[in-house]
Amino acid sequence: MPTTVRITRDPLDAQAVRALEEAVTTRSDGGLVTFQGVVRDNARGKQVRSLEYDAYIEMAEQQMAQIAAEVEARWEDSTVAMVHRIGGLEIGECSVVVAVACPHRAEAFEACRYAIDTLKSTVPIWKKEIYTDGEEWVEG
Amino acid sequence: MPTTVRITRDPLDAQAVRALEEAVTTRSDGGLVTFQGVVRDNARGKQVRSLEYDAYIEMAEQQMAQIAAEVEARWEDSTVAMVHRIGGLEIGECSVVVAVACPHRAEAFEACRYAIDTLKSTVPIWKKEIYTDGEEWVEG
Amino acid sequence: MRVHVRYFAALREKAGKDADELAVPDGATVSQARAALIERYPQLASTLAGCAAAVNRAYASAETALSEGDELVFIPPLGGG
Amino acid sequence: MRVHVRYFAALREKAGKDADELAVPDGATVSQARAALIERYPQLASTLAGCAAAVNRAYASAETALSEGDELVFIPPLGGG
Repeated sequence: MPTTVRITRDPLDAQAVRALEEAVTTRSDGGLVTFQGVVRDNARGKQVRSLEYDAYIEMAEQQMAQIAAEVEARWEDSTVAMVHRIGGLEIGECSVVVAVACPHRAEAFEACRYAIDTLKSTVPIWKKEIYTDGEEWVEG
Repeated sequence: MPTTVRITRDPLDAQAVRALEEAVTTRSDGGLVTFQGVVRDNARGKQVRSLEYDAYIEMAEQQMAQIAAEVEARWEDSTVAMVHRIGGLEIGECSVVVAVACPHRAEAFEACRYAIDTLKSTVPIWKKEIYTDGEEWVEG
Repeated sequence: MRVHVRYFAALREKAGKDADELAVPDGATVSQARAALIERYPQLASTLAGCAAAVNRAYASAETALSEGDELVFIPPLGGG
Repeated sequence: MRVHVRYFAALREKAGKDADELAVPDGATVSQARAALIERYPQLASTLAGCAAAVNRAYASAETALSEGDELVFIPPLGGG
């Protein structure tokens, strides 16, 4: 199970997402669940113009590898890839991809959900929302 | 919300999946969950060489539209696309794609899971497993 | 009256065709049509025993009364996904 | 002894730099290092109040004792995803 975890400054475009999906899917997998975080045009009632992500890259990648290992131990025969983008992102761009393949779909959904939830609550990545009239580092 | 539901004989390749993802994602969506069913090389302890799917196309598309409408009513601001392939499929090929975009990720996971579960239990599509030494129409 | 029967999956293979016109008494139910079909194609009996039914593209119970020209489909256990 | 401090997100902007060397007494804890940092950069106080800490790339409690050359990072509320 070739686990891919990475912080990147490159766009998470269709090819990047596809490459992760292919990396996790083996011949015995029947279900592939992919989560993509997308930059929304609003948050907490404010119009968002763009986002900027920062990360403590070395620790973030270590934490992500730990999450992937935990997922692959907990959901038998699951394979996980996760990549988070940092730098400036426009509305509609993808900030994070978590792809999980499993023999059966129920596990793939659960494992993918667990991976992104745990990433959000433990991986040192930060987000600044840029509004038309200011900017703010925000939680969540 | 432009709902896409379709039975197709064309491969559900990377471009097809991407087109569905783009069709469901709006500027106010923050989470996109995509489920892809993949042809596995084994089932019930048997080696599977390939699959053949059949569908009662007119009814299947009607049922899928109904599921999509139900999902979009139940999860506010969700948008759903689902396409199921029929005909002969090789190991590793994609049989079904369900893409759901929502403002927040929890809803996207739940809605996508509900859509594929309901598709499997209500949409008139059938699967024949082809083994090295025979073939069988199977449930599930 | 006549109803239009379409076959899918295992039923299509066992019937050796995609569709049929089936003559049934006026007001016949899905259940009576199923019996008429088994009479004509005994080889479908075991498969039909495990089938649901759809009339005009909507699931229908065994007691549903058919009308002239209805599209009747017996639905083997599903395998989509 | 000296520890290596790195700044991210709001702390980087308020400190106006990416990293620092911070002198602390031998055996100082994360909590003592935080106090030393606030003394040097009062403008970080409010942000540091809401921060977790990591030592050598692993989360650490306020009581964790530091060693010469450790990498110390204060972690503002997370925003990944």
